[in-house]
Amino acid sequence: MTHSDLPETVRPDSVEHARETPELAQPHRELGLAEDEYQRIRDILGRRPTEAELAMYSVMWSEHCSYKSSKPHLKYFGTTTTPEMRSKMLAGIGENAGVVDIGDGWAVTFKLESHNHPSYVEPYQGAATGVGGIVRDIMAMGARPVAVADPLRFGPADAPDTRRVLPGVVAGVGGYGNCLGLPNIGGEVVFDESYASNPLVNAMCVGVLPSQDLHLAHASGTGNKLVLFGARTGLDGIGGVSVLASETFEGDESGGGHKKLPSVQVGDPFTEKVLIECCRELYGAGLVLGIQDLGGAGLSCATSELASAGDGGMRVDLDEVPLRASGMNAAEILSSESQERMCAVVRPGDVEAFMKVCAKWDVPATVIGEVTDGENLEIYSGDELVVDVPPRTVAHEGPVYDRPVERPAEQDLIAADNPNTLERPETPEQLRATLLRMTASPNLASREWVTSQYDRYVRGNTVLAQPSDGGVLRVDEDSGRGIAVATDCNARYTRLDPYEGARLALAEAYRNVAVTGATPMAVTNCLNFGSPEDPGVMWQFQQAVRGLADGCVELGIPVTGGNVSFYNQTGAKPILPTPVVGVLGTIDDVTRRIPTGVGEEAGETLLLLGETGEEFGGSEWARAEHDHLGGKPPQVDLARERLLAEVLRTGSRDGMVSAAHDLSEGGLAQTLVETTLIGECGARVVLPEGADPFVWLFSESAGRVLVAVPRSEELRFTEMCVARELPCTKIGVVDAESESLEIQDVADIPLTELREAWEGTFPRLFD
Amino acid sequence: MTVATGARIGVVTFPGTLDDVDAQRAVRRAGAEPVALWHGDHDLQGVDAVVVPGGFSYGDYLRCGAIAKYSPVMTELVLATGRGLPVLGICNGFQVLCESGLLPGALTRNAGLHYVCRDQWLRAENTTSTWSTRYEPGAEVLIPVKHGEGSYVADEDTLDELESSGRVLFRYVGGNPNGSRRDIAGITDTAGRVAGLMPHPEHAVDPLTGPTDDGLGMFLSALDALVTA
Amino acid sequence: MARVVVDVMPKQEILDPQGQAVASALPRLGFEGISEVRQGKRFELEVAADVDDETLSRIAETMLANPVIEDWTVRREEA
Amino acid sequence: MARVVVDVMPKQEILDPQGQAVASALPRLGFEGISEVRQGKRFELEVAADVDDETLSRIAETMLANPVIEDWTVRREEA
Ligand SMILES: Nc1ncnc2c1ncn2[C@@H]1O[C@H](COP(=O)(O)OP(=O)(O)O)[C@@H](O)[C@H]1O
Ligand SMILES: [Mg+2]
Repeated sequence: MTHSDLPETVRPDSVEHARETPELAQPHRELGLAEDEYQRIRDILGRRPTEAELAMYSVMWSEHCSYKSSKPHLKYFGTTTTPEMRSKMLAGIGENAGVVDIGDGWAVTFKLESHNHPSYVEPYQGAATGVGGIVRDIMAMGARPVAVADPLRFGPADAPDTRRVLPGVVAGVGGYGNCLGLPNIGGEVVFDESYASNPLVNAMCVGVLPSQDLHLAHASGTGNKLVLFGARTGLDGIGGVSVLASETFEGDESGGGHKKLPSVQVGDPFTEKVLIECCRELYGAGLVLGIQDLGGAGLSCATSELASAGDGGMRVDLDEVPLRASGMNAAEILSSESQERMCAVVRPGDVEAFMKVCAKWDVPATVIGEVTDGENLEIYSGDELVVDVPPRTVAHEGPVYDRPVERPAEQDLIAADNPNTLERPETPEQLRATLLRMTASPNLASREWVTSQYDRYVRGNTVLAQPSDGGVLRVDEDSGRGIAVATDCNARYTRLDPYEGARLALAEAYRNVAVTGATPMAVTNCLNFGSPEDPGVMWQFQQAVRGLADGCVELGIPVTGGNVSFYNQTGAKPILPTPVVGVLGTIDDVTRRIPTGVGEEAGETLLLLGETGEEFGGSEWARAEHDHLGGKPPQVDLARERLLAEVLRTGSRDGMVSAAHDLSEGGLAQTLVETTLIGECGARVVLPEGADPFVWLFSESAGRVLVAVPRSEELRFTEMCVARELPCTKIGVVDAESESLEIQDVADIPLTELREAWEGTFPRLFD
Repeated sequence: MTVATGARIGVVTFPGTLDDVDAQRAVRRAGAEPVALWHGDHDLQGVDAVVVPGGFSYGDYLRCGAIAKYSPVMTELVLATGRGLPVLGICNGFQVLCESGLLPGALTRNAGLHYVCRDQWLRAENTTSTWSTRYEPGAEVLIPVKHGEGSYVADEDTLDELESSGRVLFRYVGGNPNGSRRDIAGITDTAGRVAGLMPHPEHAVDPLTGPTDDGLGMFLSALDALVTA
Repeated sequence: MARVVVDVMPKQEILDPQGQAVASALPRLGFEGISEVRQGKRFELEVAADVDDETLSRIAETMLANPVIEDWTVRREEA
Repeated sequence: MARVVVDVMPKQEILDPQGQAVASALPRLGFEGISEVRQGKRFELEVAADVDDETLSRIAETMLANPVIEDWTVRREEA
């Protein structure tokens, strides 16, 4: 049944009607509400819910909105955050996005979010609206969005479906972000079988605001007006609510746990761009008391959250909502996920000025309600009261599940499957061939094919973007103050050991910020897992949360927010546990940022910081050469990561370091390939006496960074390392005259050959 | 660093314009005063020259620049070019100038069908226009391109005419990013005062935030012309 | 040889930002009386005589349209 | 109210990379016999009864199509 078949004169299911018909059967199960959840709604209301109320509770109590399975675990982030870690935090978990104080009167807000399932169904629009959604979260903090990043994961690179999904997702991220005028300054592209029908499209947005302009989402002050502005409300993305009108069942990303038909939304980045400018002007003129973006669950979510966080009630009149489709019923209006909308609380005396700013930007805006001195959220459709609920019960007091947690027995089998028994390359010829094959493998090859579809220059503050480890942005043009961000996760490590894997993801993102010369200061995350109804998945989740939280304590930086995406699985087979970690850092003077490519200065020495062990569990070598996943992930020493960050910061501040690139997937070999190709400059490498070249080149031990130091600074820099007890090994020199990467006694590979291997893969796969 | 010259250069903002802040910064860096011009105003505020910057005016949903050409500010701009006002259209601005008929030809979908953001080598072909006197003939410069519809097309006669009258401003070298006819990256009108190009000189005014400062020359050239005029 | 036309339009319930942009620009240009605009794609194919309708509709569905958000029609034109 | 359709196609002599991409993908997917594909745009307008043909063709010419690179046709559809 399509919408237009609905008789337009259907009388809405009012509160009064609900009282008169207490036993009317309702499709709560189809909406994803369990029996006891439905009963709980009846208990709260003292009657059956109306259609519109049922629609509200069902979306707001979904896993996606209520965090019902994850909440008990996420509390651990809060309980482990010390007052000292909290000291720079202006807003944290529970707000739309975390906010930290970076000094000089500036605050920065940042957050990661998933749009996984929609991007599998419709890659372009799914990814585009994913970017749109996270950007509105940042706008809702009162900030100007200044950059995006996009950690992406797909099935095998050569799978036909990846050819459908990846180009669409990349075009969608670019199509939306480019049109918004937000530079894309980082992300990831990872391939693994487990993501084949479950691609992960995570998006990060960073925003900047003067610290005193922080806007939190709450509605208070009786008589203040509720203004809905931005796009009109249509039938898109209505999720499960259509079940109220028919048997057709369409679902959202993580509704009730069973796969449902898609509900696709189309993004309009132009409208969002105008909305950004309009919001900036509204904030600047002091016309906004509280603000909330409309994302998942649309108006249901925005009105109940605003009211719940305020101190009074709220009255909303659905007849005032500008619609794009005719004859939408109350439940549909409340649940529509039409994009590019915001909801503000405005003083009555400011409404006129507010409307004037919106008119200047051609943004439709309508007063749809007001804050009342009552306790309930009351929503009218015509003269009928269709919703009358205590807002907290919708927004903040949803069900919470203590799901069973159980460590799967197979973890021991995996751990016992030691990669050290795999056949290794031994001769120089074998090592050379291995290096070239790995350089060209999809997980290590150049991402230029992806990143060249993203605008990294717009707004003119991008100091580092791809292919650097971390993106760096200038925040203040006068002082040169800036920020750095990076996102990382090696889910193979997390599969082997979710606790250590999460700490490794944190360590890598932290290190990638540090190698730019910035000081890491705060964390966000996007926790992508399988079904929470699987005790083994819940164990992975619990371990990853603990690993990440404990790691943050060791590093002394807080988790400021994040996002959980469950039900990423095909049948009984979950994705690799993928807790993507985003780290934000600050840098006093962006002219001091450390670039990635060598050859900036004539005559540089290559120093390897950190220690190399024989660590191949979960390594890229084991995958690319043996399709093997077993053993233990690399050890991680977070105190060492801290020390490394301090040394890099000092090196950047005192001008001792001319380039730096961390070691991660693919080990030293990959770092050498990248740093020479990016710098377009050859190098001669001599591994330490007695070193096993295979281990030195391909091991993935954590806590390592390759730095290039001008010859004149070599002594000063190495003495600093010795004084701070940071292992530092001289492994070669940069050679501006040379056009090859020479690894003594192993191989001498022309840069052109390396470049062909590194850059050829993506165009071959996706053009 | 900036030398005040007293020149005032307008920078137009349409809904959906993105690189206006960058164009303003470039104007300031070159030593002129940037003046924000709003699409809805019939008013050029007496500026000495105008930059129509990049972005996605009105979302570029219909055709790049197709809707922006009808803005009140464009009506004024078209009139003012008749009186000799120098105008530079960058990227979306170039598309708007072509749609408005101030420059011949059109910009179409990139041959590779992808949006392309990369540092691009260009060769200076015309060094006598208002916007290019600071470049040596044949000089090669590195400036970012970032667009999805930058493939310049015009009929053969128009192309021949552009070539023979020296109105090709810059040409792509070291690879054509979009399939543009005859590797054309930018052109000028017959008088050499109205110029349009797909690459972004405003993103190459400071090696900290761009690949080079090779783009600054365009703004300095215009200032030279204004100051001596 | 036959000329085949495939029209692809955004589904009614799906947002059409492109059509919307045109519709809102028209009054500004002094064109009144256009209440709605939808923008889609038109494909013209040169097709060998032996390509049957079923094949054409598979081409339209898998290559030319995105059935999740678009409707399409296929028709042969007179030569 | 009338439904008006405006078809806008790239001119024959203009390169059409989108149509070409479709044409070259078809054989890879096992579709043979399609010798050429061109991609253009289709607009559907809801138009008040008093809007005349001349106005419609001005809308098409000045706004919906770019005459430098595109041809267009306007037609009213039966209700
Ligand atoms: N999806 C993407 N979007 C934007 N930038 C990306 C994306 N994928 C990778 N990059 C960038 O490409 C570079 C190389 O990526 P990667 O090898 O994953 O870096 P690292 O190993 O340091 O995390 C980095 O600058 C990264 O930010
Ligand atoms: Mg790195």
